[in-house]
Amino acid sequence: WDEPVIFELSQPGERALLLPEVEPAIAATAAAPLPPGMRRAQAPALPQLSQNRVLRHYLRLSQETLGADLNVDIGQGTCTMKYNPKINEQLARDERISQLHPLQDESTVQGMLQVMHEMEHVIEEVSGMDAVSLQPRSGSQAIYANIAMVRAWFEARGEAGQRDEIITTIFSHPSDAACAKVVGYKVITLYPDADGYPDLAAMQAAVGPRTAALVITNPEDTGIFNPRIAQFVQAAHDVGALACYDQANANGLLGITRARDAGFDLCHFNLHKTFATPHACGGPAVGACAVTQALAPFLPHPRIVKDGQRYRLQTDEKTSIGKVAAFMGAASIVLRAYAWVMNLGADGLREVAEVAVLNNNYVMRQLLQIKGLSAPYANGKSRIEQVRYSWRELSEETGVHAEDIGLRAADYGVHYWTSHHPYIVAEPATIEPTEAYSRADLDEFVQIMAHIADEARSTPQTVTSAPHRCPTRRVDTKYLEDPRQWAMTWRAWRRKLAEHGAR
Amino acid sequence: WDEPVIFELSQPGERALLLPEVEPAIAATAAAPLPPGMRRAQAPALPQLSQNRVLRHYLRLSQETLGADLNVDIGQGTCTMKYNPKINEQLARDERISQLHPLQDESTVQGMLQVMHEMEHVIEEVSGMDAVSLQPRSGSQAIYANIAMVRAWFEARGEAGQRDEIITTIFSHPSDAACAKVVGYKVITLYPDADGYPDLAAMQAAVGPRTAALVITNPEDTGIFNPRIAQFVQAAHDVGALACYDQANANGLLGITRARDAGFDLCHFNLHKTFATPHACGGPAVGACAVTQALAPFLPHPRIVKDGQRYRLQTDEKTSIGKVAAFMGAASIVLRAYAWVMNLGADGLREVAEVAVLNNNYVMRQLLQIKGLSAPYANGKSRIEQVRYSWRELSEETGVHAEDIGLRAADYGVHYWTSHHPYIVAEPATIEPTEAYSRADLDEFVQIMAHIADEARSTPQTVTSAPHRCPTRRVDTKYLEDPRQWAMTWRAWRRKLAEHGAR
Amino acid sequence: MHPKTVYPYIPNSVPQVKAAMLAATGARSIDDFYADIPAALRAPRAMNLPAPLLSEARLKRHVQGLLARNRPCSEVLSFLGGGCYQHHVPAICDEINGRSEFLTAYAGEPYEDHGRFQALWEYCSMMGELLHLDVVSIPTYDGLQAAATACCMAARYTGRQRVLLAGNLSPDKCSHIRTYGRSTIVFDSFAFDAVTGSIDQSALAAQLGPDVAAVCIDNPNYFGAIEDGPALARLVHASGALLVVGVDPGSLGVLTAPGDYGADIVCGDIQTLGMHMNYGGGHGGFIATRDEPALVMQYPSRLFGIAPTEVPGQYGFGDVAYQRTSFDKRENGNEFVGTAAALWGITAGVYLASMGPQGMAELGEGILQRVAYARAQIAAIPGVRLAHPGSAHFKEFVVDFNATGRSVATINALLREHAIFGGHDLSGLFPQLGQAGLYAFTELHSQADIDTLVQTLALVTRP
Amino acid sequence: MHPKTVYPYIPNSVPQVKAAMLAATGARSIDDFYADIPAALRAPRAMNLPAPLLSEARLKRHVQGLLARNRPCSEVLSFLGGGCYQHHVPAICDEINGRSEFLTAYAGEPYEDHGRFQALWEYCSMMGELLHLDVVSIPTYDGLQAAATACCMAARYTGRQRVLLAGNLSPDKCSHIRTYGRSTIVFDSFAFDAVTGSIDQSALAAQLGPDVAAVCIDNPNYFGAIEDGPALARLVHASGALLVVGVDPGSLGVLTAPGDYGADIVCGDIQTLGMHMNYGGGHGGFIATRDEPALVMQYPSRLFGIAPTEVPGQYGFGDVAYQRTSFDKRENGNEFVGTAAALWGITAGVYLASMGPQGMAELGEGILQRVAYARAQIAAIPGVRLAHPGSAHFKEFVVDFNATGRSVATINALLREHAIFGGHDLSGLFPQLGQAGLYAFTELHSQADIDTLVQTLALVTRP
Repeated sequence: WDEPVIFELSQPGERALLLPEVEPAIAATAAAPLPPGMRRAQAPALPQLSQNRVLRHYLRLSQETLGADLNVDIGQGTCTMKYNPKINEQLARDERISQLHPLQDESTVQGMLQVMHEMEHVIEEVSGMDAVSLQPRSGSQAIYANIAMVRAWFEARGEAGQRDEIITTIFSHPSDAACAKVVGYKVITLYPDADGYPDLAAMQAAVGPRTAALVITNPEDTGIFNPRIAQFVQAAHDVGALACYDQANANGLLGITRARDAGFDLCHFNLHKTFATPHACGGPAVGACAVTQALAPFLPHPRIVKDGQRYRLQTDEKTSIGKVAAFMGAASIVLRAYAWVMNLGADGLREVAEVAVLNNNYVMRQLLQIKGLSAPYANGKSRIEQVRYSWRELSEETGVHAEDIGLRAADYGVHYWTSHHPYIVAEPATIEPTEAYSRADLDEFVQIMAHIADEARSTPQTVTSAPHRCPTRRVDTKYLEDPRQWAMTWRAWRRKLAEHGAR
Repeated sequence: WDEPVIFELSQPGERALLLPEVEPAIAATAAAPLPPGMRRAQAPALPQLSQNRVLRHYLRLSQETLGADLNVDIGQGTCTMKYNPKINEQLARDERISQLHPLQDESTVQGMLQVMHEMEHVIEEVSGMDAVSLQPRSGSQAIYANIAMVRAWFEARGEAGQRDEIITTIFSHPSDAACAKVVGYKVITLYPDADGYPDLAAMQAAVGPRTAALVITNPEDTGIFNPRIAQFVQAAHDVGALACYDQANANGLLGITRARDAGFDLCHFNLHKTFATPHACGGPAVGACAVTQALAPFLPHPRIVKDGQRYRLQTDEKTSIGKVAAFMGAASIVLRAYAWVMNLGADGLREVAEVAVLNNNYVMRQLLQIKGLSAPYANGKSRIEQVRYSWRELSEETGVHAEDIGLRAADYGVHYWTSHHPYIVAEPATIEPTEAYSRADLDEFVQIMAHIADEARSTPQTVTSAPHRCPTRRVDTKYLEDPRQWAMTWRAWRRKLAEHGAR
Repeated sequence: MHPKTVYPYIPNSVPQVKAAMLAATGARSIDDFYADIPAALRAPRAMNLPAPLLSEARLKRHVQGLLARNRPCSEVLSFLGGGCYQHHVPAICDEINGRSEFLTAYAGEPYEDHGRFQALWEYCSMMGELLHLDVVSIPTYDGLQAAATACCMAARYTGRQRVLLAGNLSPDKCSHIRTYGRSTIVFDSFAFDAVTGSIDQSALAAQLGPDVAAVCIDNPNYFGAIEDGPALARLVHASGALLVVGVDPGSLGVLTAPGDYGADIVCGDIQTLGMHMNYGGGHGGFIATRDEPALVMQYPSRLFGIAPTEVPGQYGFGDVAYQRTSFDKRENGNEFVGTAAALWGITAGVYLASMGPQGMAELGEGILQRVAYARAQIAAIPGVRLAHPGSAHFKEFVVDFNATGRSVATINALLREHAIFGGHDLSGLFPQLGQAGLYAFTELHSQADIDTLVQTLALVTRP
Repeated sequence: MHPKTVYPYIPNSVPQVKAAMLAATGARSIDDFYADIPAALRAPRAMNLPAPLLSEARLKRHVQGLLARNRPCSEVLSFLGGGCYQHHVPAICDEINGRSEFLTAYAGEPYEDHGRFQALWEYCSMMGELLHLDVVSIPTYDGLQAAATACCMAARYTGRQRVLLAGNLSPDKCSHIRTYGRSTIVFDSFAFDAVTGSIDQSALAAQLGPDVAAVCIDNPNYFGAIEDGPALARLVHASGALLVVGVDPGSLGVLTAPGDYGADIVCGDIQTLGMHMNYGGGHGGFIATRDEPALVMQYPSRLFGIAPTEVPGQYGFGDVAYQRTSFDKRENGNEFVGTAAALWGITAGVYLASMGPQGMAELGEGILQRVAYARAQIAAIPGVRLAHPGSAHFKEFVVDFNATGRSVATINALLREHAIFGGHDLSGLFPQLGQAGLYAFTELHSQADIDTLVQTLALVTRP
């Protein structure tokens, strides 16, 4: 499709929807006058289209989007692209959840509260922790909530003033560092040791009386599990700090090892990763916070309490950090995750982990046979659920970059992303096969990578000028950086075109 | 996508669905033995796939299908491709209809019966007829049912033996003739007169004591309305025959003229055409039969009867032709049509007709400016809702056929079909814009046709070798005609490959 | 009147656009385009329809209000069968048949609609594996139509004019077959055995003769009993007739495919393969045969074939022997063809691909077992009997209430008060059975469900 | 234990495949891959979870059983609001956000995900028209987060550290803003006028000063009253602070866009633009400003831009000023960014494109009128009063039940018996209002619905 911008399709006068009529008795009622200047003078210049044309537009755009359902989507490493069962989608779109208002009386939402409460128990069981909140609307927001709880904990103990540092590692998710900053902490970042593992000596050197918490992903985004994680936690505890576990990469660990086992005080999971809810172009999502009993009084409110057979909402905990998101968070996402767990059970979750890890190590074995591709750090060791590879050698040999290869892969119906700033691993490509793909799927992906590596040597310009079979060719990126040219909206674009011919 | 045949994707052992467990007490129950040889020896050799892979396969196939929602679908003339509102789809998928069993007690399906009964009234109002059955599952089946009622009518009058002929016209739908044959009639086909209209003199010459009925489409598939239709009907009535109206092409006539006004005894509508239910790759569908009071006792049973505020099913009419389809037909299609009518009302239906006719005549005006394209018959006259064009001149000039142009159009994201046998109109293309497309959409279609006509002259091989941007290139059609090579299933294909190398 | 209403489904209902387009055509008014319609034929008045619900919001509320007057099987325990069944519909079946592309496609060519052709051809191919037959048609309307056409095909193929219908076919099916085929076929029926519910082979043998084109049976039959297919095939073939077997495809994971015991034409309904009941809107018919050209040429419906394309290694699809059809030959084609139930064919393909060999085997085996359990439990209720106690049944069986002194209508009304839809009342259709109900069981029924039924039946039939 | 279970969602759970793949990696067992996990960290026991419902059929039945314990707003008359609203959700909104492509896409590049980028950029563009502002962000989590981030943006932009929060903001929103921003911002709040429910301008003026980065208000406010935006903007700007306005986008067909009366940062929630309530799962936040580089550089969220490509005439899309973000700069970026509510952004785009200028105008006007009618009717009920009788309201208003002698909890319980969900109980959140409920009205409420509410309220408050 060569589908125009929707404003270009506008046909004056067309309507895609009509509104309910206002009955004469209502129309005849006099309203209080609006404050001066508060009545809009001109209708918004939205496009005017028939319903057929609106639908056609968005259907075409959907077909120009490479959803995980459509491809072997193992290239979005760290994102845990797994199969999002359609039955869960169907259930979550039932009116008996979609038409619930979050302020309904508890007696009218007992089923919903039960789902959420039971999902809290699932997270407790997976993590070994004691109490859970499903309110955060993403993994990052859960990290934020956890760190806000760390702050509240030290405030409650009167230590907030002394403890202003948080320690993390460079291969922990960027949000671990960024959220610490938002909550007011100074961020100390550790780099790998000579063997490629998180550096315990550096940790021990970094902790001290100013340390509020260790905030760490494990396995890190390289797929490497930190074997000394308990010592890292211990080092934090030794100075009176807390330890907070980013479990975004938990997919290979379900039923294998738990946050509690390594001594963590707080952790979080992304239901849209590990628990198979759809990524939805980037949300809605849920980040589940799990904490020990000691931290439970600091969880966001309201919390769900079960009294006998009835569920109710409780908001009277004075030490709670309060709200982190509207109402109870993304309840319909929780329902999907609940259905997924109920389908698999404990054995199934462990099978998820084991097959995800098997798939990852199988792919690693195959991919590393491609000349020019390597897996930096912890050489020769196995990985958990993903691997951050490097095309550095191929790039040095051919001038083709990791990004070019990713775009060329799109021509073959798969893709990977390379936004792994800062580029500690040069020319990165992070592959996370998860449990959702068959051996044939994995082989297909590997073959495409091998083929593109060949192209990089034989016809590098084919790769560097990719994509060739996507809806557009490469964009002129200076329009995305220059304030005189950037245009985040159609109105800005038209204005800039008129002002100085943006192109 | 270059998506393999699903059997090629099979991975032994994979499952896409698990079945409910059989409880031990059930498994322990002894069943009566099956008759000898009735237990299947080998499981069927179906493909074995994970759910993710099944979904991916069919999603890719869906993307390789040009649904009406995706294009300016005015090229499937006679098919009345209009907008199928998504709200109707949503309503028809509600469990309160999808989970109804057709043998439920009447007290538990009052809403469903009300919808069907009210839709019968809509058809009565649109046609002017007295009684309706929504049981047939398509237009053709409705034609069949109507002609079966004709037979039953004459049987009831003791005239069945004498009346063994049915008269139709060549531009009436093929099913008009074919269904007459199935019911046991000899078919007499009339051809147009010198002006291109159905030939009244031929009709008058054809009718006689052997005539059971006139079965006729109007406007015909050429878009030409037969202005002497009342005389055709009268000619039938004059010899004691019935007149049966195929209203597949009713879209331009809603609120304008009715079957009753021209004297017809029976007629039918396609809810999946005129009443905007989706075509669904070719069904499910509904053909609504409407008849006069005199014919009502012959309608299929059961019929819906309203007693006070209650609806019930009645099956005790002895003269009924009985069943023509399972249960009450495609109830969920009826619901969609009902919702469509309730949205538009009488004014809206008339607007549908008027705009459909305006669109058609607008497109005709534009298309006829393309050199080499003509609209045979009734030259210079307006058409109702569609036009059968001819590329004869262009074809003679360039050697490009109508079919080539249709396939080339697919490269530009639109299409038309050419299966209008027999080719009375040479190199045909039937365009039916309906009311569902905007002027801009229509202009786009016309431009594509003009462009391809230019290509036919400048680079004819581009057109004759089309399609170029579809999932496949042209197939070798001898594999579709030669019994040694044809393969309607994968098992036949593999067998023939093995037997004599089908390719 | 809403003279200025711009209709969301009618883009050019914008008055200014209409005027401009009229001007472009040179017409003065839209009425000009209707010049061929004489004044006498003009509708004498505007249509008298309910006031429109122009907003989607009000329309939705209105229709949902009507739907609220239904009580769906999902809210009760239902044991209704008799040709339409409540099975689990996998979510991906709904997902795929709800895709705009499949939902709104129609008659495109095998190029822009490659996916539609492939999906339907694959459906035929998977049905072929289930049926062990090489030729399967694109779906026709429903199982009734498939059977009617199968009889006609047999008559054309054999050149004979009599078709024998089993007495334990669905009465509705018999009704349609007779109306549909009687212009060229003489139909006779033969009795079933009152004790077993199965075909009385001697009654059949008495009717067979050199004028018989086909014998048409259902296996399992309308009462759910499993017929002795191999014996019937021998009997029928001995007279030179074809055996036409209607079969529930959901039984074929556990029962022998009819072609394997000699059926010449196999037909049936695909509603059970991933379609919701839809108050009868989920039906589609299939017809299958061996790949014998003389038989293939009798199909009226479309047949899709696979074929190489100009590109080596590439597959394409297309219509096989199109000249058989009424599309091509009008009244000289076989019967007629048109829109039928293609979307349900695609959906059945999704279902079969999802179930796989093991799923179909487990489905069939599980239903056999549940039926055996239900029969044992129901037979133990005082006063309640099995109509055909000695036979093996698949999915359904007849419960005989004559000894309870209550009518099926009464019993079913009482069951409804317990949120149970009892079996279909056969007292009108088969008077010889007296007060009897046809009870159906699928994989959806748990042991607890069956036990609930049994307890409630015991309660409502207690003297 | 189901040692041989092959899981439908786990293709390689087939034992033979697992074995073959293990062999290909050279490992002896899957445990080898966990070599880095010390024995001490291994989970001491299997997880204790409910027995799995392995079949989709049983899973569906179980979950539907839980859902049946809910009573959705679609089955009653609901007047709940307070930040989440029951509007009509057009069917095409559900259709588009249910498309597998959009539902399961994530972080692709602007090439293979061109459609995702275009759809989100168009969403921003249409919001820009509604808001009369040139810069709109990709959605953040919800309106609470949008407000919290807007305050932080204002602090960064101005270099000032105090932010004033209106006393008639949602208490939940205040809670989140404070927890989120308090490491760098000092928050103070200012009172609203008890008679009008609107901001007390003198109370605000008293707090303003050169250290104030921003004043954060909602307009309409939490009580549904329409604030005097232009006057507030003048007051705030006089102190050099930014005005941050939270707005219901559904009001902007009839109310002036905040940017047009001087708001510097406009934020809010898009739940009303085509999202079901989903028990609070339908929220998404928007943030919008003028196109001033210094302000743009304060956004933490992604911003998409349009750009030419190598092909003349072709548009493409991409991230604008990515180096602002934590993706690029970790703790040195603005706040943090990640998965939020993109699908709801796409859906809101579908909604706005479907409503068009006239639809949004009619939506706003119709709600204004219904609220006026409801206020007049409710005010006439003996003992029931309007808390803020003189103000103009949009969509919601506070009903004062103090004179009835009944608590809101009691009244709401009685209303539920009549299938009505009464307004949100404010007695805990705003003790100064006493027994008061926040009643919301949308385009879904017909006159008959409002009359039903009024009659029932009269009934349940009768002395």
